[in-house]
Amino acid sequence: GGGEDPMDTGGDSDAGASGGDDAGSITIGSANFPENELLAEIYAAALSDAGVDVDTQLNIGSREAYIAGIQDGSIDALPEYTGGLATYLNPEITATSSEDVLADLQENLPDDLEVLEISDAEDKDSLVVTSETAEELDLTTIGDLEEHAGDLTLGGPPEFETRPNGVDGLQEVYGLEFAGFRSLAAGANLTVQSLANGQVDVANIFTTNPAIEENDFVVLEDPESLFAAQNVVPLIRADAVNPTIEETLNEVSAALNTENLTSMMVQVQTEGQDPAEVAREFVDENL
Amino acid sequence: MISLTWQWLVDPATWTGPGGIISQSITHLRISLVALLLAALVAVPVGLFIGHTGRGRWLAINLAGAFRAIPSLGVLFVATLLLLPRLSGNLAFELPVVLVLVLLAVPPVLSGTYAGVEAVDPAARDAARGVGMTEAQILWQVELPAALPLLLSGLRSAMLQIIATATIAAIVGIGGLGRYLIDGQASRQYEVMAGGAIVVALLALLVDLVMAGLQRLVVSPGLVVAKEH
Amino acid sequence: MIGGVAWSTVGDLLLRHIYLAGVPLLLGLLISLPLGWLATRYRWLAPPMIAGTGLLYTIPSLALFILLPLLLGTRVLDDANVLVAMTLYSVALLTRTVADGLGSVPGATRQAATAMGYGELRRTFVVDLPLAVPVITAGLRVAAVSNVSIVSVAALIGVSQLGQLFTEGFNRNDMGPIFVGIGACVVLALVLDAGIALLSRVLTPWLRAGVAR
Amino acid sequence: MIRFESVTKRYPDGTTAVDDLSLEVPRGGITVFVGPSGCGKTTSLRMINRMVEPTEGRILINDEDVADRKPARLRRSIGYVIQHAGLFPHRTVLANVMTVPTLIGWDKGRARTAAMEAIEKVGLTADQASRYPAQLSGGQQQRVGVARALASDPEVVLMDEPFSAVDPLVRTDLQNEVRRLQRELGITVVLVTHDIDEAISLGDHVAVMRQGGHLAQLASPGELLTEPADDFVASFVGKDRGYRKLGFTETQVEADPERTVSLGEDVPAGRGWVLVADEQEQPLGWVDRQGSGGPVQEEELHRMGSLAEVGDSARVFLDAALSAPSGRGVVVQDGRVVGTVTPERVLEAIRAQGGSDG
Amino acid sequence: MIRFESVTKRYPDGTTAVDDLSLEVPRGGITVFVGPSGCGKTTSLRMINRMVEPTEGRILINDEDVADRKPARLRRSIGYVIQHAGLFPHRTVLANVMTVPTLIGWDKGRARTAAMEAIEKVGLTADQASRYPAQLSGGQQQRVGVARALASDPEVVLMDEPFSAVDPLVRTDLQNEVRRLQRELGITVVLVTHDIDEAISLGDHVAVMRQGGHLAQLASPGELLTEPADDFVASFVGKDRGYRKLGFTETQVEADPERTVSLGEDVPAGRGWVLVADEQEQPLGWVDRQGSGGPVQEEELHRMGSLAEVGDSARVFLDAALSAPSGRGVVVQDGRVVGTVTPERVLEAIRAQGGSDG
Ligand SMILES: Nc1ncnc2c1ncn2[C@@H]1O[C@H](COP(=O)(O)OP(=O)(O)OP(=O)(O)O)[C@@H](O)[C@H]1O
Ligand SMILES: Nc1ncnc2c1ncn2[C@@H]1O[C@H](COP(=O)(O)OP(=O)(O)OP(=O)(O)O)[C@@H](O)[C@H]1O
Ligand SMILES: [Mg+2]
Ligand SMILES: [Mg+2]
Repeated sequence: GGGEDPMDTGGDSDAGASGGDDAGSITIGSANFPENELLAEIYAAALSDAGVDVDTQLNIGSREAYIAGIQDGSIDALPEYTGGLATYLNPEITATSSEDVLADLQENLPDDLEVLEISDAEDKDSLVVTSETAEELDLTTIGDLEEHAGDLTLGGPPEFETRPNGVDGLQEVYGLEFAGFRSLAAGANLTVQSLANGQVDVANIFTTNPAIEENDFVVLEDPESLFAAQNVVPLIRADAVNPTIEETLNEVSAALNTENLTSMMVQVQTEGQDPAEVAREFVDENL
Repeated sequence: MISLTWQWLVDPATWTGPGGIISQSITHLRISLVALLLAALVAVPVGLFIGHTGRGRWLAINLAGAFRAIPSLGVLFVATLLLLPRLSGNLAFELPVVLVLVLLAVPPVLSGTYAGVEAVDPAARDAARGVGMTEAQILWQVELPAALPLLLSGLRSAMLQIIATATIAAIVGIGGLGRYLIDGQASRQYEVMAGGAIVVALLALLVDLVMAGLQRLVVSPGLVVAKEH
Repeated sequence: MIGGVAWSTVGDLLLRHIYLAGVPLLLGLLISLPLGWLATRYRWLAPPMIAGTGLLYTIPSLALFILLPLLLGTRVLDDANVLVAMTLYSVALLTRTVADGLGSVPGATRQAATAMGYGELRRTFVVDLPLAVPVITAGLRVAAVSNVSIVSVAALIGVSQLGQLFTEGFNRNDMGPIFVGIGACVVLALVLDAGIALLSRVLTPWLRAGVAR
Repeated sequence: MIRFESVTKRYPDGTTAVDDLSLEVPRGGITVFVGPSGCGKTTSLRMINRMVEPTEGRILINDEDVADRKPARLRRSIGYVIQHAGLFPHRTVLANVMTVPTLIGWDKGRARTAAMEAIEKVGLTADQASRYPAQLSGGQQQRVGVARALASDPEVVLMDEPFSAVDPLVRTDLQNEVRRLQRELGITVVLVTHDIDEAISLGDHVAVMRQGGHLAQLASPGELLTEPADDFVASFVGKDRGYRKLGFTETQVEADPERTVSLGEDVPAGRGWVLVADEQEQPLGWVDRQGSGGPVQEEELHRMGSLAEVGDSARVFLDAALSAPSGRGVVVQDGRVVGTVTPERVLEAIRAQGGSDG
Repeated sequence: MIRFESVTKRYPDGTTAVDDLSLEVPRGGITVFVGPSGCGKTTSLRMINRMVEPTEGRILINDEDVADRKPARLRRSIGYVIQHAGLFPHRTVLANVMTVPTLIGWDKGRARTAAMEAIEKVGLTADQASRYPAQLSGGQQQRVGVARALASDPEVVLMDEPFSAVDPLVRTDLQNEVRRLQRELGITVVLVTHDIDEAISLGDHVAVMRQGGHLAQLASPGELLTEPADDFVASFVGKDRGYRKLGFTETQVEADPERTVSLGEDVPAGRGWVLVADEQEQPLGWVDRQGSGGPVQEEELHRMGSLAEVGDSARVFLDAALSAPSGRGVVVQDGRVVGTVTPERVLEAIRAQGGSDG
């Protein structure tokens, strides 16, 4: 593979145990949206402070892509979300609370993968509309969309269309059938922009996305808990774990919560700061 | 995986319906043709001018090179960021895509055109002037028809690139065969991706065949014979 | 910092970009040379070969990047996927170029070489190839420039290089990194282009020797 | 009819291609510009139809300054033929020839008729008219070039090395064709060549030019051979000029009667060379009856030398005499033997004509 | 020395380019294959060095079948020159000429020396040796082509229309050069041309071929002109053959003494044409003293006809006589006037030599 590549030092499946260096080495990956990237940077900064040899491979893509990546050894760890991962592993899942979700997740996790401790920070899938739409159609919960869905276009990442708790789930749980789904592959920002500009009427956006506040979007409540709990949790390949890594990542999880995550996201997305720097600042202050 | 891909391809449901291959191909072709047309509108006159006057050849070569160097993905993102808030509806997505494709198509069309005009036998050009044709008549009656083979092969190679690249339209949420690549990737349905890639390649070949046929129709047989000799 | 991106980041990504675009270019050339030679040597081989390699070019890059691991058994994020895909594109462009280049050698020169007593292989190396340099390097320039552009698509599958600045910038709603990425790509492409042009000049002193007095 | 008045052409790069050239191309006939490569022939020719604009001086056609006419219109009124013909590869032969008639606004039917006429004039068939140039041989293409120049009945036709790219045999054909057409149509042909033989055999007037577009001599071919104006012309017209000028010397050579014998006839030894002819008195060859006699066998026949036809130039007569194995050139009229001439007899006739001013 | 034995060449497309050709190219001298376009000359030539393989028959060089030798080796032992020289544009002149010496494994020093010698032999300078072909004129390039063929001292050199792409003046130069080199080196040259004049003026032996690679006649040029084997050869050697064959007729023409006058000398009327010479007895021209007398003025001089040098062929003598305004051809030796000849005197001499078998 990339053995001849001077820049590709990580990624080997035995990376975690290599080099005689106690702290070991690790390749941190991330999904292709800014928050996950930020979290990955936080992991990376913390681990590197702990003396681990860290490599990053960010913006990999959707869950489907990076899970394959972690399993084949392209990356060793990345920030995950309990609900999403659990649903991915077990589409039949019914649990929605943080504990139940975690339990289900751990049950279905393949042997070669582990999750470490979960953090309080939560970033759930949600359906949002503009405040104008909410007002006009008198929307507060997802269920309120039922009579209007036929006139509305739903927008979100392509995988939302096929996931069990995506378009299908909306139909099953809330009986919604939208006029169309616009698959917006180029990251969450495109979805936000499309909603703001009216190219879509309802959008699938993560709850921590600062754009929600900025644009005065309305997050529709999810009374039926279609979208499961989504606590941030480090996903790591079993053979990449060592005590230093585990301890450090658990510390990170302890320090994270939804508020500080959201405010960091404001820094990154609204103020345009470099995610790596925001992460560094966070690690310096909290760990 | 090959058999899965095959199954996907032969499943009638894959082809029909609003998200089916047929309707996506039509979208794909529509965007591609618009882009090709716009590129031709820009590049052909410029190419003709350069070929006819011999002026600006250096500029054209380097401009074409610089155009080729512009990464499509970056342009797509910039254009989307710029245009999305300013336009409404589908146009907000389609315009950036078309822009990218036009940029992609300009270099081959431009160089095909001026190379075609430049390759016109100097004796024929001299004779045209010598029998009393005006500059415009030389351009339209001699240089353009004689440049057609190279001009059209420039258009053809531009079209091949456009069709392959138009798949990125799916990234910003419009239809076309790129859907199968993007959605297939997102949902790990690799057979959909592979099938989509095959369909794109086939479409490109089909369009090339059609254009080759067109080329036959519009290029004077005299030039074909001349090339064979 | 430039456009909100650290210089060092740009530097790292640029190096990766050069690696991912450059190595396949060289590999592609190495593969195209014998292919192009075969296409000129055996006339009947030329049409299927040119058409076949041309077909490669119609496969969308994104699809190739993602599907190759399945075909090659490589890891999803392996650079090898991009390297192989880009090599295929380079071969697609260069086979025709090499064939054209070898075909551009004047018949009289080729005949003269044979008549002097050159064997076929030797003639190919000492007469045909040097004379094909201008055409081959012209194709190489196009391939280099396109490679630089196409490689950036690999950002969509998380292989880092300058294209990563596009996705990052886009996600942050920030055109700074995108412009930095485009700028770096264009500069890199033009530098490669100029480099190959220069190489071509160095390799073909006879073309600049001026004409008869 | 076409007059160059102190014409100078300097190209932008400083080359003076033509320097203060004054000459007059007479109306009718073929005027040939000849000279070494780069001497400015093409430049001079192209100034006539304003393909090149003179730096100084002026050119008049029928006393009208060409500079006063619109270039495109001027060119449409002048035929133009170049080396390799410069045909339009995407148009059929007919369409090529119709170019000028169409440009000057003739309706399609008339243009077509004129073009077909021109095509026939240059010896091509209607079948060939519908082909594309690439489907014709080089010589045929050159004919199309000539037809294209003639289609609209121009008074003046310019030709720039029209025959230099074709086979020597085809070239001779084409030269004859052009000469015939010129005579038939009474047009004025200005032709450029660097081949002095072509100039002499084709031109009614030959303008020998030297480097820098200087006119060295403008004269008839005969005059050129007899009285070259200077060393340059003398060396340019080259070797054999004494002999070649005989080509322009008309002679009334009186042929000596010659008794012919027929095949199978018994001819005794001692008669020397005997001319054999058939019943129609058409010459068959010579037979040697010096040492041995007997009936004339076909196998014994020596090939004829070249034949002279009554009315031919002194050159042909002398050659007939020199090439005959008997030393007696055979003179024919309508293919029948009239008699023979010895070289001496030819020389006498030349002298009598004052051909060598002796 | 080179023998074609019933050689036939059919190309894959069915064209029979050469049909049952048997002929022998004698050792030494220049043998010219001449014939109309497409008659199979090039094919015949290229079978000698196996650039083309015969379909039937065999070709022997020094009684050895070329088919028994490895093509590449065979070719290295035979020089080869083609139209446009076919030089390697990417190599300097020196490197071009060093090609064969290097191929046959000579060490660099030796190859270089041999190449420089060959370059000098063809009349190029050391300065030109370091240039690229594109920096030379067409004629110079053709010289390099010849040098390249000669560099390794081959016994046999094949030339395919080597001069047809160059200027007529340069062509004459090159022809002389090749003739000189052949004489000097004693090599066997086989040369292909479609120009019968070139064949006749250059060849020691001329093989006239007709369509389909049939040998029409193989003879010396003089023989060809005197006794063409058939109508085809007769028409191919063309007009003026009586005159041209005089070029192969050596003569001892006795010049009549001629009194020369010098410029300024007073010559009375009635003396007719008077030859004017300078103090070194070098001829200046003719002056007409028929009707009027007086001192000879430079302006009155009529140009000389062509000059004959003692030892020249009858052709030159006759031309001198025919081209002189006086009817008396000037004969010189080392540039000085020896006397003059009348055409009659030349004819007498020819007869005396039996030049026309009369
Ligand atoms: N467009 C031009 N720019 C500069 N110099 C030119 C141009 N055209 C011709 N010349 C030069 O002018 C001189 C005369 O050229 P011209 O073509 O008239 O010669 P020519 O007698 O026709 O020669 P040839 O027999 O080779 O055709 C040459 O020295 C030539 O190099
Ligand atoms: N490679 C080939 N394949 C098929 N036919 C050929 C080939 N080469 C030559 N011929 C044909 O063989 C015949 C003889 O060709 P060749 O080249 O020997 O003629 P040539 O006498 O040299 O003519 P030229 O004077 O035009 O050079 C021609 O009819 C020609 O078309
Ligand atoms: Mg000219
Ligand atoms: Mg030939």
